[in-house]
Amino acid sequence: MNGDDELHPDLRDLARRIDPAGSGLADPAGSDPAGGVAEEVVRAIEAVLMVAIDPVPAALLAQLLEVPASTIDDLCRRLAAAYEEAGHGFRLVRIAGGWRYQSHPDLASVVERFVLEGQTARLSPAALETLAIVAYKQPISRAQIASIRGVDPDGVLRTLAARGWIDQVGRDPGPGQAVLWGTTATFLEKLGLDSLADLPPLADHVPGADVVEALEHGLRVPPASSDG
Amino acid sequence: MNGDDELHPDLRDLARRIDPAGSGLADPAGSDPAGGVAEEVVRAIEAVLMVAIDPVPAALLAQLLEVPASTIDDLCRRLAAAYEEAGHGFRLVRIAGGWRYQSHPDLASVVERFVLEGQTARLSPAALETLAIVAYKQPISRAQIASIRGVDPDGVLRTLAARGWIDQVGRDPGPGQAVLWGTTATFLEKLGLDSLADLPPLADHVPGADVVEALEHGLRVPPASSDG
Amino acid sequence: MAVEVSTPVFEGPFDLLLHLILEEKVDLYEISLTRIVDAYLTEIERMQAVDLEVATEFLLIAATLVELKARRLLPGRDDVDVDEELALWEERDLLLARLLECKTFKDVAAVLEGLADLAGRSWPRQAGLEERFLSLAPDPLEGLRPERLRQAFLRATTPRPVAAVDLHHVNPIRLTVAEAVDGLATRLAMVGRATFRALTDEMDDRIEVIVSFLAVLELFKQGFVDLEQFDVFGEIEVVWLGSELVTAFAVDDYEG
Repeated sequence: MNGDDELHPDLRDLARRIDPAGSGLADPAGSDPAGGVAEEVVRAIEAVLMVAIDPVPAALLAQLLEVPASTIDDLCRRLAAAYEEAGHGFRLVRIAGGWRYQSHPDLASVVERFVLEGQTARLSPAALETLAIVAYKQPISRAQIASIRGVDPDGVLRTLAARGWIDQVGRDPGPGQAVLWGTTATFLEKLGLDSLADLPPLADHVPGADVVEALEHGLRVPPASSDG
Repeated sequence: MNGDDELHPDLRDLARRIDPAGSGLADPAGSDPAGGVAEEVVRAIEAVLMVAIDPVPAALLAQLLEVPASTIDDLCRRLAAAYEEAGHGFRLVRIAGGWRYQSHPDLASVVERFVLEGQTARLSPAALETLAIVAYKQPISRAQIASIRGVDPDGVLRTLAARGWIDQVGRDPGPGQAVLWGTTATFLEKLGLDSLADLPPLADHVPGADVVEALEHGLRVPPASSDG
Repeated sequence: MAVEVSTPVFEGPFDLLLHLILEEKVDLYEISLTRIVDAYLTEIERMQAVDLEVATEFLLIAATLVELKARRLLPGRDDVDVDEELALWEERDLLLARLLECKTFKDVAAVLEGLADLAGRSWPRQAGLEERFLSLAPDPLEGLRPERLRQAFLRATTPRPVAAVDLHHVNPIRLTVAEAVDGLATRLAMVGRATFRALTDEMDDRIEVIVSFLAVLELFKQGFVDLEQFDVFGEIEVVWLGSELVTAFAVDDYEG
């Protein structure tokens, strides 16, 4: 820290934008207490996330740093944007209900060589479709999935459960007490989602009129000689 | 990166200082190839160090990124200074022969509070699996563990040893005299076991070939692109 | 049976039907039924486990298609029963609804795959605590049940899936359409005419009956037999028109 305030490093810049009046923040030696607090909170968030091994919920950070959780989320979002703008090789993201650092997807090829483990095996189309059905219709039974896909989903459900994407979340109260399946926190992590509410809306993917028409045409009942 | 070059985020600033003439670097869309390379190398260093568990030797980064080790050290030193200058809550430090991120000492009190909340009292899956392998297969060498897990276990072994759960229990009599690892009395104590003979037996639980096959059915991975 | 890697593998009857109608623009009304049926049978033969449930689902759909199509192929349909007609429409609408639902999830699955691909290009920070904080942290081994250790060992030693193309061989259905065509042609050449029921009397497997029906349709299409049906859904009479060139009879590639 050499006090060269001709430079505008991203943190101080961030603080200025969080507190636009910000006289205290632009100047590291400034005395504006509110601004100083914002900068200290941001620094503390950075420090904690650096040692965390799971996404850290905003509520926990809020409790530790004694500011409202909404402020934490707001600061993290701004911090993430500032990292991106500065072109860092890492990102701050909100995943599965918490904040965490991760490598930038741009640099996947380098990181992959370093971690050696490579990317996780991809899911088969069958597994992906089954996963989609579970994600949107959870809790859902094996039989309900079978009726949507027209295929026995047992093997695929076992695979998805073994990889931790889905889990048994309950039992159907009705007769038979079928096992009900739902997605896990791992699922959210693997998809980079914060919560199920972030799934793309299913309504956007209902086939358009052209598809419906094509299917109707393909399946149309021959008029036979029904005029008889 | 939105190309807003009115802002002076620290990375581009760093690049400018690395290459003071820096016409290509100050301008993100610039065409100076050397400058662009420097920025990409810095980003790659950030990405790799962000996901590394242990300090990463400059020589390893040099090999990954195909630049001389001296350049890596130089870039890391400058990057560390830029972080400090920007007032981040983390630091880039050279420790135990390598570079790594850690929380800023200024913020130790916050990190301590975070630790005391018990949020990190969880073994990573990698650590747990490695510990299990050592427990069941001891005495075992590093290379044998690597061949089971498919991943270099050095960092995890060090962590486990630092915790006092495993220790070096001998040397392989064969050529190379590899160090052999085993669990400690502390390990038994923590698990509430009287002796290793009390570990849950494996034999009757090893999944049969059919189970493994069923689990993998549905798992179709694209042809290996393993250049690791 | 060599399966080319690039050949799409259909995951079920809906999958295949969607592919045929949407990608191959197959119109059940206008195109040769053999093409659709052929694709179905190829899939059935290709199916990896003899999964009765899947096979049945395929055949139910095949049967619905055959029925939709047969109305056009078969003569003697002037006296259409309104109830039958409505039932067919209902069946068709049900099939349509199921196809639409299946298609919706298929499309959204592709979106989820894109999300997973992107997320898979980032790795999380997992370094954990620096040494100086370790003594503060609760001992993670405290309260670790030995059972979890055993599970971790099993997880670590379970072979990882290897990149492989999923080639599978299954009991083919006992009778292929080509074989059925051969058998029927030989038999009909001798007797001249027979009811479909008589031709399939000894078969107790529904698959074989359907295969035989398809074989009859194929013979009809190629002009080797005529079909007569005096009542709606009544007995179908198969009449041999063919020459003695039975052995030279070529069925276009029915073998899956």
